[in-house]
Amino acid sequence: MESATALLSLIIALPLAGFLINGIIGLFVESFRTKKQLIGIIANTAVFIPFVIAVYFFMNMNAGSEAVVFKLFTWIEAGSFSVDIAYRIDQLSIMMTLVVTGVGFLIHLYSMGYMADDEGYWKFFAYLNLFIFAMLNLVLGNNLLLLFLGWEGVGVCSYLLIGFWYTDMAKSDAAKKAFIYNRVGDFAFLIAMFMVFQTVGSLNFDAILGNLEAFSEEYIVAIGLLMFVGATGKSAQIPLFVWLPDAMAGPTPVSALIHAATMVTSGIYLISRMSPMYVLSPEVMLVVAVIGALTAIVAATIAITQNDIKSVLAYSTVSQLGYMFLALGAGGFTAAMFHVVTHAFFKACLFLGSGSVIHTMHHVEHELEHEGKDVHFDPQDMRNMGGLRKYMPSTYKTFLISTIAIAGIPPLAGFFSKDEVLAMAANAGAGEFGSYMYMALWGVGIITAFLTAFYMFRLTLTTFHGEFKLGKRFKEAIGAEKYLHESPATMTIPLWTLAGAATVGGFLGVPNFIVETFTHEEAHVNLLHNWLHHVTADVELTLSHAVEWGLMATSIVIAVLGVVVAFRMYNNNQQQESDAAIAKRFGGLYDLWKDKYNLDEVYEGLIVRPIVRVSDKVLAVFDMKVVDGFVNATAGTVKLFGSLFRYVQTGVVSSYALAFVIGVIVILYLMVM
Amino acid sequence: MLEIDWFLAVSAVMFTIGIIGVLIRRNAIVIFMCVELMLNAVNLSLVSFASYHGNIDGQILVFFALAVAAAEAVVGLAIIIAIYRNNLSVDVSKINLLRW
Amino acid sequence: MTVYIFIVLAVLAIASALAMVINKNVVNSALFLVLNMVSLAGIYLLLNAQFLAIIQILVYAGAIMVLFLFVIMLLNVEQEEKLFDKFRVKYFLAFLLGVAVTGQIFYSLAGVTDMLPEISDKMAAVGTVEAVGDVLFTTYLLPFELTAILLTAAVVGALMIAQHKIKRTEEI
Amino acid sequence: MDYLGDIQAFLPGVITALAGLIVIVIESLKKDSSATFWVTVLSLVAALFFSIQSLGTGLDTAFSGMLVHGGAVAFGNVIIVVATLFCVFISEDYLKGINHYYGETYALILFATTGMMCLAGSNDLITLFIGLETMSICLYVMAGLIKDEKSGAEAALKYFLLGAFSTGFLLYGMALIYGATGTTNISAIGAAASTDLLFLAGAALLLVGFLFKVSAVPFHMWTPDVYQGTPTTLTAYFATASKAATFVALIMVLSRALPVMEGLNWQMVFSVIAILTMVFGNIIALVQDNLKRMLAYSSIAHAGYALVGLAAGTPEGYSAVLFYMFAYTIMNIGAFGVIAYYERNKGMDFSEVQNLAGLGFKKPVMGIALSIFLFSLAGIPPLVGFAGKYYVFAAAINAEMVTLAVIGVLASAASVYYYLRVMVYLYFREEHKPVELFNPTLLYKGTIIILAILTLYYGIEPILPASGLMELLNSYGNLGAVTNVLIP
Repeated sequence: MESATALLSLIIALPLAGFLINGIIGLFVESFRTKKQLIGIIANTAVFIPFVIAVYFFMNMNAGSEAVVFKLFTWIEAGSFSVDIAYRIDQLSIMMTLVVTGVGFLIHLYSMGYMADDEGYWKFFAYLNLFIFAMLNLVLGNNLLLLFLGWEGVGVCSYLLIGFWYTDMAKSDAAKKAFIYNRVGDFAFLIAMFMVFQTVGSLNFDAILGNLEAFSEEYIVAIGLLMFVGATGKSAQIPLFVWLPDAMAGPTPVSALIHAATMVTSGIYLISRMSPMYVLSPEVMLVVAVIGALTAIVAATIAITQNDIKSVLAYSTVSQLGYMFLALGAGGFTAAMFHVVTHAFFKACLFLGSGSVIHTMHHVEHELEHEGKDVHFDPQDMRNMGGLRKYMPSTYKTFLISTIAIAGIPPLAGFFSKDEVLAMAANAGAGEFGSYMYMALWGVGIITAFLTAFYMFRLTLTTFHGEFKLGKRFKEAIGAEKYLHESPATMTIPLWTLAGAATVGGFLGVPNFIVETFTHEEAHVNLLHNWLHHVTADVELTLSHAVEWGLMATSIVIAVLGVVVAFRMYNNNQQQESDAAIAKRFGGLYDLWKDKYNLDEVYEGLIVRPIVRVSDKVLAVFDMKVVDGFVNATAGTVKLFGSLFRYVQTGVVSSYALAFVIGVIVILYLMVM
Repeated sequence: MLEIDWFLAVSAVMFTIGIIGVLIRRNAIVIFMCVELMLNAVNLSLVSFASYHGNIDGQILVFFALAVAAAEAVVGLAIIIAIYRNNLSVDVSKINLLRW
Repeated sequence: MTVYIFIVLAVLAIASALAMVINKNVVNSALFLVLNMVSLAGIYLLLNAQFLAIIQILVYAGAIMVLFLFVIMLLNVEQEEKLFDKFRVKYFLAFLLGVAVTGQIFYSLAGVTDMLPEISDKMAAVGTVEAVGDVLFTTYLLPFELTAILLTAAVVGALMIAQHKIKRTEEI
Repeated sequence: MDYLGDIQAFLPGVITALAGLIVIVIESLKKDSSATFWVTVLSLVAALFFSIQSLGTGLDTAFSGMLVHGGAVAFGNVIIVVATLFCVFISEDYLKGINHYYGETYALILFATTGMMCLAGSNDLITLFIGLETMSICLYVMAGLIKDEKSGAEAALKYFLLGAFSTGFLLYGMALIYGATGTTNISAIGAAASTDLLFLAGAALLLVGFLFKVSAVPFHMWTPDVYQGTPTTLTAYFATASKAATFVALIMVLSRALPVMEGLNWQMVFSVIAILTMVFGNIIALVQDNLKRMLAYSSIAHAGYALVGLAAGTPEGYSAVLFYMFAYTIMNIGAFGVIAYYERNKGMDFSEVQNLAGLGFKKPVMGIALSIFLFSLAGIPPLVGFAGKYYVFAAAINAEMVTLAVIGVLASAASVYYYLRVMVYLYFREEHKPVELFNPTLLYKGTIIILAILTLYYGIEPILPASGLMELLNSYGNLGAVTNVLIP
């Protein structure tokens, strides 16, 4: 136990130490900043060792192991209320830890190559380590408060990293946007935490989940919904998802780590952690499922219309997160976690692959400039690419593997997890749990599966197949192919590792029924389910085998259909024609997708602009500039009040005395009357 | 014999006149005089309470209040002189550089 | 007899207070305040507080108000011409608030008569200079000494603010 | 009478008062001698030494019942002296830098400190009144230190007029309380407390006087103007030492003179005022561009958080407020100190937040220190501001005032915005034009570093299980019992 505690504190402490070392030395010693090798090694070690320790813990556990709580010290103690700095290792948290440190390490490794030419190299790695530290607090914390600290911490890191190249105005705006939308969710989470504390008097998971009968029905609904609102902020669900695509302004490894593999899944982790509470309220579960399914299809339709390679991936992430919430809402907490894991593999790989492509395109732009040609193009726009497979074979192959995986073609990882998600949705619709609403949601899920396969292959085919199109779009760029090159090994090794994981990761959760059909005995081949079912409160899968086969066949057919359609439309440089054809076919609907359902405009028009207009009018009287800089709904309103109230402060003593006397009257009234 | 109410009522009325004076006058010196009026009103209350209670604490408090009033007068008038030097006016409605 | 004296003094005090507030001329205001203080000193005598009555005239009317008048003359302050030249919401509001405060204080003063029926007999002996001096140097030693500090601070501070000196130390 | 014993009980105050007189003498003999500074520092160190020595002692009276010492008062004295000492450290350099260095300032600071200690330890309305006024009069003068500029004189005038105005109400409150109970001794008042209308009105007006001094809404209007016009390092003194002294006095009065009973509803008053203060302070702070005004509104908001602890009305709440004042003192002097440093640089008006753009990396020590102080003010763990807020809100929750605590948490969450805004300018914006920042003196820099370290240290220490500080504060917890101090 002693040594285990020490090891556990190492998991937490090493990333923090990495952050401190790189951050502090980098801040004060300028010569240190150029020692990039050293900085990279420090940062990588700070993540790799925790990964090894996590593996060690994992090896010493089995599915039946009880949760082990390591209490480092009591953080806050006041009367009956105490909060410990305590970490909890159980099946769920160790799984998340493995993902965070494992994928995190690979992305650190990748960043060494990707960020090699950046001035802020030391800052970048310091932030990355800080992020890992915060994320580990989130997944390992034994109480809601510690989880919340991690939750806030990852938010801050995400803010810092999105705005990493803060000289670019748009990027710093994106960072603010992400920050603000997340705050909305955080408020809800905070209130939920208060309600929990008010009821149980503790924030420990054991105490909360062991005392569920103490909660009244209304409280369960309220807490469930509030936590879910918190999760929609962090995990980019309707209505708070608009920040995630903008967050792609950050460096690509950041997108891979934070906005695909780890941080955005923390909402799913939270709900899985609280699953025993969620299953008590079918209404909340339905809300979660509906929001999840809606997000999935909305984001998928937007993804079809995007031309920015990272933008497609971003909407794809939102869509896949929607899948996970659909699973949560259908009672398939294991299924959701399964999808979290597989998604972490293939989406991280896709992002890193796109990073590799962008890296090369940047190089091309740079070299052209070197030649003295004044060519400016968007290195993220897939219309400028094409045919890259010849030049970047590793990137192409890994990207393709991951695309197949996300499209849900067996036997790659995405197929199994997506199939389980859809099976759970159908189960909720047909089985004892839930209502027929879920059948509709299953339908939405199937359509989304088709769209996913379609837009992912659209992306891959346009980028890697056909011929290099830059020369066609810009005369000066003819012959620029010679500058295309494969990325260095520090970047391709993580790609291959992740692609490998994306290939075999699905076997963690082979559905039991496949074996059962053949052996006619109860089978337990769904490793992940076996692993997690102690921790999460999964709904029993009651579908018959025939139905399950049917569902699986449907999703395979749908996925293959999506792939085939994409091949027919995009394989040979027909991207523009095909996009136009789709646009013609769907007419106004396509425009709606292309405009991202006008959500940004709706928010702007519904909340932001009226506030600005009203305050403009009011404040014009006082000859003051209004809401400067941070224009957003909440801060706008509050600042409006602030702007109004500040004029109470007229600067004239008499008016101060007036307020004083009013105060006297109020206090006298309160005391005497 | 007079009841204490009368003294207290005079005191309360004077106090209120002081408050109103602070609120409506714009000359800093007059505002300060109104404050002095309020202090005087309170002193009257204190003295009458002391007399009716038959102990001296109230009167002592008045004594100290007088000392404080003197000190405040010294400092206050010095500040008013400084204001006059800067603004050539003691009109508080014109002294509103610091605001919002 | 005391009742009549009280009525005269009370009317005088309130009238002079009112006059002080509504008079446009600052010098007149100050003189009305002096009148107010003198009438208060008279009321103190009615309450058997001889020491305070004398102090009131010596310190307040004699010293503090002279200082006021001195400053008023020194600054040659202009009259407040605009006072009451037209109706202002401010006046109404101030009046309303004043009424509210008075109302609340009067409300809470109700019932004091029963609690404290008449001037205590002890007062004749307590209010003298001797009695006050006695406690000032024993029981109230700390506040008394602190008052010395207070007055020192006030004088030093007043000098600092009112003195017209601008110093030049080296530029940073 | 045991004069020696009495003097010993008030030794820190006696030392500072005497030192103040010595400073005046030195100043009259030789203008601007550095001896004034050293006399001030030495006397404050001595005062600090004696205050710390009496930290563990119980509450007792001195000066024939005029004064209490020991217990929470001793802790209050420590806060006051520490605040004064740090402010003196940063003022020496700053006041010289802005060409307003007068030796008498130190005398005023020392006299004000004496007044504050008297105020914090008062056991009689008379002592309370004199202590408060000694403090206030010195502060009025200090507010007008930059007398040859309009803003300085204006700050002094506003502070003075409103201060005198509030003195009127405070004194009226004392008169009514005296009328209702027949005594001015605070313990005796507690014993004679009733729900007579007279007593209630008196208590209300007394609280008004206090609430003015701690700048609670709606008595806060003077605060931003005065803070802006006063030399920045003295603003720090205003914001911390005087507030701490007033809060300690308030705790002593509330816990001993106003027992919690049916019909004596001061807890409600504090709840209402606390909510108003937190909400208004934070909301208006959001739109301020001037750093000093922003910190002024922030200090209003912080007074609101401390009022939450008082509203709880429990021993736990009082200990929490004591700790809060300590926390607030450290981080606020630090914040004002760094801002005073930036402000003194030539080239731009660095008290506007926009002009701080890109300066964070220039003098990393100052930049990081300011970040620490602002994070702490925002209540972000593991800094002292978080611990302070936590204990205050926990006390409110334990006293079943959950709404109050929730509003407090929300308000403090909103406050993160404007603290962070400063950081965004410091680190994430490009400079407008290249400026050179001058090197602060070693003393200045050292003071800031020590304050930053204290901010970090006391963010962690009180939340450790074996926290000496919290143990000490909790031992003061029961100062609420009226019987604790004998009525002389």
